[in-house]
Amino acid sequence: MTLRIPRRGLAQALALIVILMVDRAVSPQFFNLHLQDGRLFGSVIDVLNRGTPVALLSLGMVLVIATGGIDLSVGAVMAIAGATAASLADTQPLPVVIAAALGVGLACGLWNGILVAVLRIQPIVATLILMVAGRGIAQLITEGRIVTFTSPDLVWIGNGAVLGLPMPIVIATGMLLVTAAVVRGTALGLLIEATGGNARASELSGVGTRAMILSVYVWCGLCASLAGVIAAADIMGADANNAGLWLELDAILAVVIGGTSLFGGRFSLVLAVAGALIIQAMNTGILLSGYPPELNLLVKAVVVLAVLLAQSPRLGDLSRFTARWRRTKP
Amino acid sequence: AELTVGFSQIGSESGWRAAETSVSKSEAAKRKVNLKIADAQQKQENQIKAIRSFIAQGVDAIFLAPVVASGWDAVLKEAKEAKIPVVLLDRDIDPSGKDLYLTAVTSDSVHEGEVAGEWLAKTVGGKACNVVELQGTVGASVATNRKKGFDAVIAKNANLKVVRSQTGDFTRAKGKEVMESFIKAENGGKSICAVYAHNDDMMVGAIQAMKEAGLKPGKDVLTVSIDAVPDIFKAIAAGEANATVELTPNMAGPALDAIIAYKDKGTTPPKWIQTESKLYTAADEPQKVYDSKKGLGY
Amino acid sequence: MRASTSIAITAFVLIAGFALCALQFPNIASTRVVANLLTDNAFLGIVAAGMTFVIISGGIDLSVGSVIGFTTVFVALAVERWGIPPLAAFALVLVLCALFGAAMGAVIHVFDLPPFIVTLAGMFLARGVSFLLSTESIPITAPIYSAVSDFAIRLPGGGRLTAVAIAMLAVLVLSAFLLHLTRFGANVYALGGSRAATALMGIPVGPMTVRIYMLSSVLAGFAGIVFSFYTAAGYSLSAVGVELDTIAAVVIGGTLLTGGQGSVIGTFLGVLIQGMIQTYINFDGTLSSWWTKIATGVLLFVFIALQQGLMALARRSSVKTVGART
Amino acid sequence: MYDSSASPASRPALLDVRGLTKSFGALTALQDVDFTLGEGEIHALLGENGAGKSTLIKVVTGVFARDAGTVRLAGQEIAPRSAGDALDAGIATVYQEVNLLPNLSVAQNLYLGRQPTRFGVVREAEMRRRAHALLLDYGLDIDVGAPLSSYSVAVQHITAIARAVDLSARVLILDEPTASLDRHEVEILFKVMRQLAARGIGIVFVSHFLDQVYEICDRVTVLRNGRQIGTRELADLPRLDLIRMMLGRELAETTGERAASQPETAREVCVSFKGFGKQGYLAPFDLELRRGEVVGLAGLLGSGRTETARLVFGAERADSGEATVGGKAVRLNSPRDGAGLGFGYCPEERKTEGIVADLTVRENIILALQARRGLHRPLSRREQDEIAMRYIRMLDIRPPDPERTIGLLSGGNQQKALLARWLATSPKLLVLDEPTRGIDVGAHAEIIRLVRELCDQGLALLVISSELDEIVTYSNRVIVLRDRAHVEELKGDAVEVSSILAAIAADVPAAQEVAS
Ligand SMILES: Nc1ncnc2c1ncn2[C@@H]1O[C@H](COP(=O)(O)OP(=O)(O)OP(=O)(O)O)[C@@H](O)[C@H]1O
Ligand SMILES: Nc1ncnc2c1ncn2[C@@H]1O[C@H](COP(=O)(O)OP(=O)(O)OP(=O)(O)O)[C@@H](O)[C@H]1O
Ligand SMILES: [Mg+2]
Ligand SMILES: [Mg+2]
Repeated sequence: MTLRIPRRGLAQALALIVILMVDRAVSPQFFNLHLQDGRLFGSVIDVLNRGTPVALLSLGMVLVIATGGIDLSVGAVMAIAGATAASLADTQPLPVVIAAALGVGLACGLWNGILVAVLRIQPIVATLILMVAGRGIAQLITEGRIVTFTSPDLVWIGNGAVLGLPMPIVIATGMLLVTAAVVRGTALGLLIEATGGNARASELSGVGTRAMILSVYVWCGLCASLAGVIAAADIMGADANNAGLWLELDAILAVVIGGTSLFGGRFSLVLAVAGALIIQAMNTGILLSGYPPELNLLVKAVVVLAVLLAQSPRLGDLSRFTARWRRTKP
Repeated sequence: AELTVGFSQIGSESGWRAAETSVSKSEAAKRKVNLKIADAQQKQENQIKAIRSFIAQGVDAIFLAPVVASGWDAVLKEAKEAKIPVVLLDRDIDPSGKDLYLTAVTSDSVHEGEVAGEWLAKTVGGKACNVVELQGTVGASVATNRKKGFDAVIAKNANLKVVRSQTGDFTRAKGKEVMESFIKAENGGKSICAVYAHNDDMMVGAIQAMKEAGLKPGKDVLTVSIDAVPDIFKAIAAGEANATVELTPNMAGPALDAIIAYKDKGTTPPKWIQTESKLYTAADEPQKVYDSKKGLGY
Repeated sequence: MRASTSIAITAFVLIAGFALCALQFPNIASTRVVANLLTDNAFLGIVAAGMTFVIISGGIDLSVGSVIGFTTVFVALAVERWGIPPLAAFALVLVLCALFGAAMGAVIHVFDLPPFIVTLAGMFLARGVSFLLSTESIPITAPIYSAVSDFAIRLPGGGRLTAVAIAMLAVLVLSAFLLHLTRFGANVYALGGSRAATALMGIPVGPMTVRIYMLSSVLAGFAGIVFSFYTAAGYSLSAVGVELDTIAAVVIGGTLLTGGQGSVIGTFLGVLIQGMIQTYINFDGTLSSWWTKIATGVLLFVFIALQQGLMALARRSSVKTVGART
Repeated sequence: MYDSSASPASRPALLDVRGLTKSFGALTALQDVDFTLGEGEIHALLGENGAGKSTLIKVVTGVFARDAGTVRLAGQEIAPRSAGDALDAGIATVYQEVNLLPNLSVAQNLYLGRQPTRFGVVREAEMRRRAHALLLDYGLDIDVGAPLSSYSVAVQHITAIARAVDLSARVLILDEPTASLDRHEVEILFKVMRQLAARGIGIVFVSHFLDQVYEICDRVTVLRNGRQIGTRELADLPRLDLIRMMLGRELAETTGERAASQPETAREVCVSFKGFGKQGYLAPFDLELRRGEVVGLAGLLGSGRTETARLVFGAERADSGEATVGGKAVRLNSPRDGAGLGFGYCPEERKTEGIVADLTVRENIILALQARRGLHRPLSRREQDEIAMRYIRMLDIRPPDPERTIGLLSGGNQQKALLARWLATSPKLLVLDEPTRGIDVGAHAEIIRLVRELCDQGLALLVISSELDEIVTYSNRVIVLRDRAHVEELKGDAVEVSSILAAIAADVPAAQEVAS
C-alpha cells in the first residue's frame, strides 16, 4: 500500500535544484553574491532578473491556459507596451507612462478576449492575429527604430533596486502576489478551473464562462504589457523588432513545466513561475558554460524533455510495471 | 518615362535595416523613381514570392537584399527570362548566380570583421588580450562572415585570444544578458580586455551590462562593433565605446544610378559596387556623426 | 453542420477575396499569378497536409518548420559534400524524418505528455541538429535540381505549373484519399473525438499516434526536399516560423484544433487564402514592414470573421432543418 | 446441483476470474474477487454505487492493469493489455459511460476498425447500408450518416450496444446498458440478449433495475466494497435477500403511498410559462410550476423532455412566449439567468454536461452555489468543507472524501454529487433529467425520499424519468410529450402508469409497434 504524498510541485522543485546544481558545476562562482552599487550581483540574481519577463508572461498565460485557451500574442503585446512606454518616457511623468503602457496591454487583452469569448474564434488563430499585427503596431510606433529614452524614473524600473533586489524581481514578485490575491482570494480561480475543466458543465451550473474567458485574456494582456515595460526599461529603449520575440513559446513552456494541462483545468501560479525560472536557469547555464552557441537549442531540447519526463505520471507506472515484471519473473 | 523598381527587402529586424529602407525611399524619391518595397519578414520564401509578383507586375528593375546567399537561381532566371534587370543590395549571392544579376551593391562582411580585428590588434599592441565575442544570430550569413573576418586577424596575432563567444541574436536585450554572464564567468569581468560585437545594438546592451557591473567600458574594456548606428556614436562620444565599422545604409543610391544609366544609355555597370567599410573612433567627431545620422531612420 | 458546408464557405471566402484583389490589381487574375500561388506555397501545402492529420487527431506538431530546415541542410550536405546521389539522399532523409516523427509520437503516447511540448522540444532538436551540421547556406548544384526547377507545364497566359506545384497537388490528393477514404483516416478522426473512447473501442491508440506523427514528419521532410528544389540550397535557418503559418492554414481551412473535425481540401483552401494575402500585399508594394504585418493581421481577421459569420448563418438555418427531421 | 440441462452453473465455464485484486493508491477497489460466467448464461453483476462493478469489468478487459489474480477464457489464461486485446480474444464490452465518438457518423461508430473495404478503400455506402440494417433490429430507423452527437443519449447507447453485440464472439459485457433506455428499447435489447445466449455467448449484465435483473438473468454475483459477497441462482433468491446482499442491511422501505394530491390551486405558483417554445426544437407550451409540487415529464425517446427541461432552465433560449415569476416577466436567456432566478438543472449527460472531471468532489458540489454568490464573495474553505461533507453524508457519496477527484468516482456517486451541487444552492425550482440514472437501490430510495422532503419544504420540481413507476411515485402532475410537443397533462388520480402509457401510445410510430 502506498501513502499519498503531496506530489504537486515536487517534480518542479527537483528539476530546478538539479539545473541549479548543473549550473554550479559548469560555473563554480554561480552562487557567489556581492553588493554592487546597492544592488545584489551574481548569477543567481541574473536568473531571477532575466527570468522576470517570462515569469510575468506565464502568470497571465497560466490563467489563459487554465481556461483551455492559449495566447500567442504576448510577445507582440510586450513590444507594443514597451514602444508606448519608451515613446512617452521623456515627456510624461512615470505614472502616465506606466498607465499608458498597461492600458495598451489591457486593450490588447480585451481584443483577444472578445475574439475568443464573443466571436468564438479558436484561441490559437484568434491570438495569432494580434501576434502578427501587434508587432507591426509596435514597429509603427517606433517606426522600426530602437526608441531610446533617458528618463531616470523609467530606467529605475529596469535597473533600480529595492533592498538590494533588482526592481524587475520586486515587480514580478509583487505581480505574483497580486495575481494570487485576485485569483485565489476570490472565487475567480475556482471558476476559471471549472470553465477550463468543462465549459459546458460550468455554464450549466451558472458560471459566466464568457466573462471568465474574457477576464483571463485581459489579465494576460496586462501581465504582458508589464513585462514589456520592464524589458524596455532594462535596455533603456524599445526594440519593437525584437522585444518579446518568441517569448510566447517560452511562456507556454513555463506553464506546462509548471504542471498545468494545455487542455485546461487545474492551474498553479507559483509552479508556472517556477517553470519560468527553470527555463531561465537553463539559459543562464548555457551562457555560462562557454559551449558554442550552435549547441544552445540541443541543450534546451534535452533539458525540456528531461524535465517533462520526470513529471510524467507514466514514469511512476513504468517503474512499478518493471518492478512487478521482475517480481513475477521466475 | 518614370521607372518602377521593385525592392525585395529582408524585413525590419534592426534599426540599421529600417534606416536602409528609409534611405532607399528617399534616394528613389530624389531620382523620381517609383519604388515598390515588399517586406519579407526575414523569410527567403517570401522574398522569392515577392520577386515573382514583381515579375508578374512587369516592373522595370528588381532590387534584392538577399536574406541568404543560396537559392536564388530559379527565380532570378525567371526575372532574366522576363528581361528584368536585378540588382543585389547589401549582400551578395553564391557565384552560381553571377550572370543572373546586373550588379551587386554590397559591403564585404568578412572585410568588416577584419577591419574590426585589425583595429583591435593595433590598439592592443603586443599585450596579451582576452576578447569576448557577441555573435549575431546563429546561421545568419552576416554573423558567420563577421566572425570569419575577425577570427582571421586573431589567428595572426598570438596575443589576442577569443575566450568566450555566444550569440546575442543581434539584439540589445540579448547582448546585455550574454554580457552579464560573460562578466560572471570571467572573474567579474576583470580578465576581459576587449569586447567584439557583430553589431552595435548588442554592444549598446553589453555596455550597459558592464556599467552595471562596475566596469568602465571604453577604458577598462575595449569595445569594437560593426554597423555605425547613431547610438554607438553617442557611446563613443561619452567614452564608453571605442570603435565601430560602418555599414552604410545607402545601398540604393548607387544601385539606382546604375539602373538609370543602364536603362537610359545602356551602360553596363561593374559586377560589384563595393561600399566602404569605414572605421570610426573617438577621433572622428562622434557627436557630429551622431547628429548627421540621427534623422536617417535608424 | 456538415463538413461540406464549412468547405463551401471557405471556398467562397477565397474566391470572393480573389475577386476583390483582382478588381484592384487586374494583373492578379492571370494564370501566372495563380500558378505562382501554387508554386510558392507548395512546401506549405505539403506540410499542412501532414499537419491536418495531426490536428484532426487532437495533437499538434510544432517541429515541422525545423524539420524542413534540417532536411534542406541534410540534403545539401549529402549531395554536395558526401557525394550521395540525390535520390538516395532523399530516401535517407525521409527515413530519418520518419524515425524522428515516430520517436515524438512514441514519447507522446508512452509518457502521456502534451504534443505541444514534445514537438516543441522536437523543434529545438531538429533546428539544433541543423546548426551542428552547418550554419552556412550550401548551394546545391546537382543536375537533377536544375532539371526539376526548369520543368514546368506552360499554361496559357504565361503561367507555369511547376514540378513542385504538381508535387503538392499530388500529396494533397493522396492525403485526402488516406484521410477520407481509409480505415486509417477514420481512426485519425476517432482519436480526435476522444482518445479514451477510441482505446475502449479497440483501436490501437499507441501505434496510431506513432504513425500520425511519423506521417507529419515525413511530409515535413518531403516539404523540405521541395523547399530545397525551390531554393536550390540547404540552409539551417530556412522555414523558421513555418509551423505557425501551417497551423493557421489548417485552422482557417476549418479544422478544429480540439480535433475530430477537418479536411484536406479545407487545408488546401486555407493555404491558398494565406498565399492570397501575401500576394495582395506584394502587389500593393507600398507597405512598410510594419504595415505589412498589420495588413496581414487585419486580412487574417477579415477572412476568419467572414468565415465565422457565414458559419453562424449556416448553423442557424441548419437548426431548422434538424427540426424538420423528427 | 440443479437440473443439468437448465442449470447455468453446470455449463462449461466460459469466463473464469480468480482472486482478482485491484487498488487505486490507497483505495482497494477489488479484493480477491472470483467470478464465473457459463456458456450461454446471462449473469448479473450487482452492487451498490462504488462497489467495484465497473472496475471489475475494466480489469477483466485490460483497461486497468490488475494487481493480482487470473482470468481464463474457455480454459485459456488471458492477460489483455487493452480493450483491443480483449476484443481480439472475443470479449466485447459496453462500458458504463457511453464510449463512442460523437464526431463520427453513427455508421463509422458501429464499424470503426472493421469497416468493409475494397482495395483499402472504405466502402461507405455498404457500411451505411449494414449500419442501417443493424440498427433497425433495435427499432431505430435513423440517418446513420449523421454524426452521433446529433442524437440523444439513448440512441448513442443503443449504438454502443449494437456495436458490442455485433462484435461479441464469446462474451458480451454490458455495464448499465439500460440506464437511459425506455421500456420499449429495453425489451428489444432483452430479445437480442436472449438470442445471443441461445447461441452460447455468455453475457454479463450490470443494472440497478432489479426487475430487469429478475427478468433476464440466470445467476447473480454481488459485490460490496470491492469484495465478492456471493453468487446465486436468481430463480430461488428472494428479492429482499438480494437487496440485503447488496446493501449489507435492510432497505428502509419508502415506496408505497403516493404523493399527497392536495388541490393544486392551494399552492403558490413558482414560475409559469406561456407559449414558451423554440422553433425547430420544441413546440410552444404552457406550464405552471408550483411550490411543493412535483411535475413529471413522460414520453418516448426524442419526444422533447430534455428540450423542455433545457428551455425551462434557460440552457436553451426560447424564441417565443414568456416566463413569469411572481407575475413579472423574467429574462431566461442563459443558464446564468436560470440560476439567478433560483432554478437548478441536473442534465442527463453526466460526463459532458455535468461533472467537471478534474476538480474535486468538494469543488463540484459548491460550484453552482459559488457561481450564484459571485466572484467577490468566495466561500471560505471551512464553509466549503462543511457544505461538501453535509451532502456527502446526506447522499452517502462514497468514498466519503471531499478531496477526491470526481472523475475517479463511480458513475452513481458522480450523479449524487451533481444532485448535491444544486441542493446546495437551496433552489426554488429544480429540474432533474433522469436523476436516478445509474443509482443503486439503496440510494434510489433515499433520493426519492429526499425529493419528497424538498417538496414539503416548498421546492418546485420538474422531473424527467424513463421509469414510469418512479414518476408515478412522486409526481403530482405528469406532462406527456410526443413529437416535441406537450400533448397531455395528467393530474390527481389520473397519474398512473397505465394512463401515462395510454397517452404516450396514442400515436406510436409504426416501426416501434412492429418491434414490440
Ligand atoms: N481510475 C480510478 N482511479 C481511482 N479510483 C477509481 C478509479 N476508478 C474507480 N475508482 C474507485 O473504485 C471504486 C469502484 O468504482 P466502480 O466504478 O467500479 O463502481 P461501480 O460498482 O461501477 O459503481 P456504479 O454503480 O456507481 O457505477 C470507487 O470507489 C471509485 O471511486
Ligand atoms: N427513436 C429515435 N429515432 C430517431 N431519432 C431519435 C430517436 N430518439 C431520439 N432521437 C433524436 O435524438 C435527439 C435528441 O433526443 P431528446 O434528447 O430530445 O430525447 P428526450 O425526449 O430528451 O428523451 P430522453 O431524455 O429519453 O433522451 C433528437 O434530435 C431526436 O431526433
Ligand atoms: Mg459503474
Ligand atoms: Mg433526454
